[in-house]
Amino acid sequence: MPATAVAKPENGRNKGIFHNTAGFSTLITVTVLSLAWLAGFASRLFAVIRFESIIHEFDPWFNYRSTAYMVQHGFYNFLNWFDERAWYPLGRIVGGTVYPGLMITSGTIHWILHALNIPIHIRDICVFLAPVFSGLTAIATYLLTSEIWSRGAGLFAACFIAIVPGYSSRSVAGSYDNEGIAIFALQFTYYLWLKSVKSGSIFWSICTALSYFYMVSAWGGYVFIINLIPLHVFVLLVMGRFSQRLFVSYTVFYIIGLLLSMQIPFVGFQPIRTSEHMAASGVFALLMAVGALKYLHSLNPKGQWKQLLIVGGFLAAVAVFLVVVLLTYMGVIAPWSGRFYSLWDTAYAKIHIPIIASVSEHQPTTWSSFFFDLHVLVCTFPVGLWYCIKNINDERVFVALYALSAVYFAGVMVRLMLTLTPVVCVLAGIAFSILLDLVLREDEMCPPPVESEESKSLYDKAGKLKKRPHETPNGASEAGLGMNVRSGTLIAFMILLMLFSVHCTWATSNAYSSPSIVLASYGNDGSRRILDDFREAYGWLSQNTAEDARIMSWWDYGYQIAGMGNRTTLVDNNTWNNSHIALVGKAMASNESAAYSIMTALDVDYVLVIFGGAIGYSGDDINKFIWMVRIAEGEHPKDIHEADYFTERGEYRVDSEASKTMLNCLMYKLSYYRYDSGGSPPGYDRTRGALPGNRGFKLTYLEEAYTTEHWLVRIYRVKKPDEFNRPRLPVAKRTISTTNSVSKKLAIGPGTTTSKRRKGLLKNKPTVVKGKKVARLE
Amino acid sequence: MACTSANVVKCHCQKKWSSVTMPAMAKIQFCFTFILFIAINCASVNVDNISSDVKFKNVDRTIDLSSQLVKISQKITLENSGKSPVKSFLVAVEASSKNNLAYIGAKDSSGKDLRVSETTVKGHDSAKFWRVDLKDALNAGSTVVVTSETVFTKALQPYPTAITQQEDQLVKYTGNLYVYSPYQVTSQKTNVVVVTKGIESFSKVKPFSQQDGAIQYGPYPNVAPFTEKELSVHYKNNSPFLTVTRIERLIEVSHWGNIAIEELIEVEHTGAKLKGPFSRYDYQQDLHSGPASVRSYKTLLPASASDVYYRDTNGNISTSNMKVKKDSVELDLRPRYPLFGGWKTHYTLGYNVPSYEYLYHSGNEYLLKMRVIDHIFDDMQVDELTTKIILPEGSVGIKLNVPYPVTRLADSLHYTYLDTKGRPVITFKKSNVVENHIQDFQLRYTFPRLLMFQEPLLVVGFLYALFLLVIIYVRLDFSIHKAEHQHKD
Amino acid sequence: MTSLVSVIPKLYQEYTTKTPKKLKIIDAYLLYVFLTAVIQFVYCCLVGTFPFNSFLSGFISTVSSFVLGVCLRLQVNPENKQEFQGLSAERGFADFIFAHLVLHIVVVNFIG
Amino acid sequence: MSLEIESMVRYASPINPAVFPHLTLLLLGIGIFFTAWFFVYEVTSTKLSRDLFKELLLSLVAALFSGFGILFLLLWVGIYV
Repeated sequence: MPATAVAKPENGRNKGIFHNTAGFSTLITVTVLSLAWLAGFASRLFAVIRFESIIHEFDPWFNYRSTAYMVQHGFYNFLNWFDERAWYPLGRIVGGTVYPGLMITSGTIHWILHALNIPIHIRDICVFLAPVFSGLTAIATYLLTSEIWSRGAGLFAACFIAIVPGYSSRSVAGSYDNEGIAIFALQFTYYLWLKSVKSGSIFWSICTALSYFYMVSAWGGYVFIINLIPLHVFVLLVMGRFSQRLFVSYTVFYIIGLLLSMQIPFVGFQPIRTSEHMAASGVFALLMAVGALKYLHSLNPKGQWKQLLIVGGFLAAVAVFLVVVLLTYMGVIAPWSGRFYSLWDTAYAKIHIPIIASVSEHQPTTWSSFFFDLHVLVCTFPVGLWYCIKNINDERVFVALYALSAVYFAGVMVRLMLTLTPVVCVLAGIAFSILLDLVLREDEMCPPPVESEESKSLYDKAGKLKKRPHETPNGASEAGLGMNVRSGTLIAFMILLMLFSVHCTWATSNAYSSPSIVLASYGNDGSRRILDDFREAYGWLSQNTAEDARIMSWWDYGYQIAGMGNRTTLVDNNTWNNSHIALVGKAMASNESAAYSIMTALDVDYVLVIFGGAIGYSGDDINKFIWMVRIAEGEHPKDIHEADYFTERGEYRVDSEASKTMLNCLMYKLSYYRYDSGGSPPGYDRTRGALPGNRGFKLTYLEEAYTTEHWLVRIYRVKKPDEFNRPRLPVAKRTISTTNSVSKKLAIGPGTTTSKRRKGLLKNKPTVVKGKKVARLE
Repeated sequence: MACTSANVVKCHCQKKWSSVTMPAMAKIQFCFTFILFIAINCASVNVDNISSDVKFKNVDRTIDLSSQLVKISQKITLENSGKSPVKSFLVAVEASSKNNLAYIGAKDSSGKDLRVSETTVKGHDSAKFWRVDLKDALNAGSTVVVTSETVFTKALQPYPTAITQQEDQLVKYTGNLYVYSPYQVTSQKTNVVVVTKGIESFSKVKPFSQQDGAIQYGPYPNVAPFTEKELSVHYKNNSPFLTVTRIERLIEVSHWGNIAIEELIEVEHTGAKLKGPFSRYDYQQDLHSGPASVRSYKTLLPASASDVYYRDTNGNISTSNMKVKKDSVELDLRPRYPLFGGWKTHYTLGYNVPSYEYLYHSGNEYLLKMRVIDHIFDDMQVDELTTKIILPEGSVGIKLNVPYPVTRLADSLHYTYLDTKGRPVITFKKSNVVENHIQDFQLRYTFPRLLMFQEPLLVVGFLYALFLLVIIYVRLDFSIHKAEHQHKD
Repeated sequence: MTSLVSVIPKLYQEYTTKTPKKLKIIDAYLLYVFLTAVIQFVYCCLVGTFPFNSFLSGFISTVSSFVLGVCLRLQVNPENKQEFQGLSAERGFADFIFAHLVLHIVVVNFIG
Repeated sequence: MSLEIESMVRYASPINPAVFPHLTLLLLGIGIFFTAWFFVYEVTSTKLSRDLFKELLLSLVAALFSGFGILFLLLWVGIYV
């Protein structure tokens, strides 16, 4: 197989010894790819097997809900969908604020299957979409790598991408999110781009633009493409590698892609209005200028064109730059958005936009997570990169740029690990292919002079060591690897690959395959218990509250309440309105009566809080509470002060030493209201390892409506004004109990919270198998 | 059927199975709105007279109020005081409770079912009458013992209508102190069974006696026909007041040896409503907290049931246990949350049974014999039942026999895997269903066995078409290349 | 700078003599498209860009027509045969048609 | 008229459900083998060496085995068609 694989790039040499070689190599390619697809698909099914076919996490619930809406009401109604169930009382124009690619994809699949009388529920399509697309990603990666290097490298890359945890983290069954299909679109766009650069054909450029269009419709990460491709062109220009093929492919791609991308309602006029997209148009203008000058040059090669060329190019660049700056200054072009700034300056978000900083996905990546997500690939991909740079051509410039930029972005934000993974797979595939090439070379080449080396292994007749570094016939200097060395290396690398696949399976299974709405705990005897509190609560909401009841909760749970509980929410995971979120945060952080006035102003009927104290679930609202306070303080600095919620020594605690404000705020009261179960002593909070400081209090304005079996979700009903005019409890009774608290202090600083609680692990006995990207907000 | 007969009540009216010829398949599309009533014994058809010869010599009545249903069984000693033999007699239900009546049946002394049919009597329009046909005509002067059984739903009113979490549920029963009968009743006794000790109040008409959990009235001598006197009992009843507001039972027959059954069930707690907050703390404190709430209930499935699933729109409901017993599979279903008064839940329960349990054949003639409804929980009451039977594609000549009157809806078509023209679906509806309605229907149809090959051949044809496409593509591809080469040169 | 001025007539001469007729037709087309774009731009500067998407779609469609025309010219140009291996003039033209098809479908959708 | 229930026999599947897995694996295995053979033949043979009859035969065999294999696969996983 490697033999046929390496035979390919040396164009024309692949007319092998056998007439059938092409056929069998095709067969092998197809087999390997389908096996990769199968392996990728199978390794993403842990969650389905362990739990069930269910939508995971938070955002997927929204995607699922809108897909179901689209399937039910049709595409046009979906585009015009005004969702009054979200962001009460504002509502949300869903059609104009989503990337519809995901919904359209699964809606189309659903439509086709139903046209064929295959009655698969839309939920199952949504659940299995990402694993199926991982197979397509593998194929796209194969194609991309074959364009860059060789088919053998392509197969390696396809196998890597199929199982690598960095990608399967976002594409396990049930994680129905944009990234699942976007990575495929990304890889496929790059493949088509390289193809068009290679051939200079308008057709391939148009295909690139169409694929780019799909990407735009699927994920906000399309900005990466529209910056990387111009960068590629620019670098090629600087390297003096301008060609008319490049001109054709880029200009056609850019202009058609620009037009197509503006078809997505959510993107709108952004491609011509925001700075993120300006680099592309600048390069477009530059390329036009260079093309024109080259043409003039070709008319009269003898003239003094050199100066003209330089002067003209320089003037064009300056002009474009000035125009962009001017337009930005005039406000025609929007400056970079906050999220974009945080890419350059990691501290930016922390200072200016707590809501971005609060999402754990937006934290800088740690070294361990590089290794965790990529394992051996992280070590081998520099090798591939090195070979690519060593044997540079147009395509390899691209992959090098891709690798470098992706590495940078992945370092900035955990979430962008996802864009790094494909290129790492590509380059690692190249590295492994080169390695195997070195080790297994001799078989099919015409026997080269045998560089002797007595082979000690008896059963191998191949003592010849043909050293043939790839594509560099004269660069081969390290000839003469011994048989032992060779087989040793081979075995070592096979073991490495094996370890890699074991690690991938392990990581996918343990870290990324938790639905996070169903938790599992293990008893002492190894028996598994399922904690289904979230669905219990959402099921209760959907059946036993009024149709139009409005539920207030922290924004993390907005999509789930809308998706499973089918009720109106105030805020949800589409965090577009910071002040509304801050208002909810303020309500949670105020005392009961102040909160009540906010809640009546917002027509709240029920309040939902997550409380993990009884089972030691750490991703609960008390742990996220400090972010609520921060976000609320950002909007209402007069009423909320972060410092009030810490003890005098600056600790964040819930026991008797906690600050008064903390002990009397709504979130605290709702979490600990009549909480007396959980370990010993009764009322002990297992998550924070403390005995709550304020106990035995009564609620005036709310009443407990429902609490789930393990206390995880607590729902309170907001009383109507005529309901609470009862004699209040005498103040004497509302003492704050200061019983012996053995609480360890929870040193909670903004930095540590995230990394500490990103895994929503249950602290004590019942360990929950959960993904680490679960808790969005600390 | 031996293994599943535990709950099957022998059809007491087998002879009057109505049979309806199914319209030809071609017509189905045109008659979507066509609704066929199968009420053979419609009230308008039968008019009876009250015979003055018949007398109830003695009636022993038991009113069972221990569950959410009111089950009244009357042991009637019938006497023919006239001259000529009597073939049938009437039983009546008073106007106040006739709408609550779910089931009525009669048995003779040896336990055989007697034929019961609805009828009317001139001059008594408000009450409802049933005619019970005796097996053998009753000769003049002789007596016979007949047991009639009636079940009423929603006859128990929670009083007070709303209670807090910790309170017991009190209900009130209002009925007739005397046997409501079109005939003179010489002697009668009534035994009210409530099981609980907590009787708040009850009508006191002498002679009566109260023992724990039961009240005896009577004997009352010589009560005239159609006498009504209020009997009310106010007592504690914490038995589950669960109503299945809607159930859709889907039976899908496959000739590859399987019958798949899926039930979509909506349940509501129709007892006293929950007033005030729900406290998990109190609920967890002791098991007797929330006495009126329902934590779980048992559903019995046929013994051969396999691949059972229990889910709702949000996915599996993980809190359930399955016990395989000798004659049934017992499911301990726990809704996601305990059901308090006024709380609702819904779920889907599905399972497979092998075809040899319920499907019979002779050549191409098939007969499906299954239950109209199956057990959901003990003393269940179902507001609305829809049963759908999906037959294999290509079934014709469909005839349905049901054990009691149902409303048959228009037939439709169902499309699923590998279907071309759709599978026939037979749908019928019935409201106010109780356990006594767990009886078998029979469905006859003709299905040519060769049609079983249609599905695999469809797949084969599809694959073959794909291969043919490849064959053509390979040739086509070549020609295009060639053409291009020619152009180039 | 003076050399620049002197060079222009020379360029013109080169162009008229060296360029094949086929390419001249394309050049004429390009000029026409270019002028249309300029007119559109001037018009919108004078009148305003009120239906912005209509203006954009009109302007971008002319720009893309121009770009596609240039690309076609590059591919058809026999001097560039080396650059575009495996791309015949016919293929180039077919691609050109295809691109226009895509372009105009999108433009019609966008013009609203 | 129609037959009474006593004169009818219980209807069981023509093929024992217990052998569905085996049948699936066997038939699909053969089917895949022929499919692979067919495709290899398509790719490797040139215009001259191609034999339409052989192609048709191969594809027919492949389609037959795969088709029935898929049917039993469906039955095995519980989709009773």
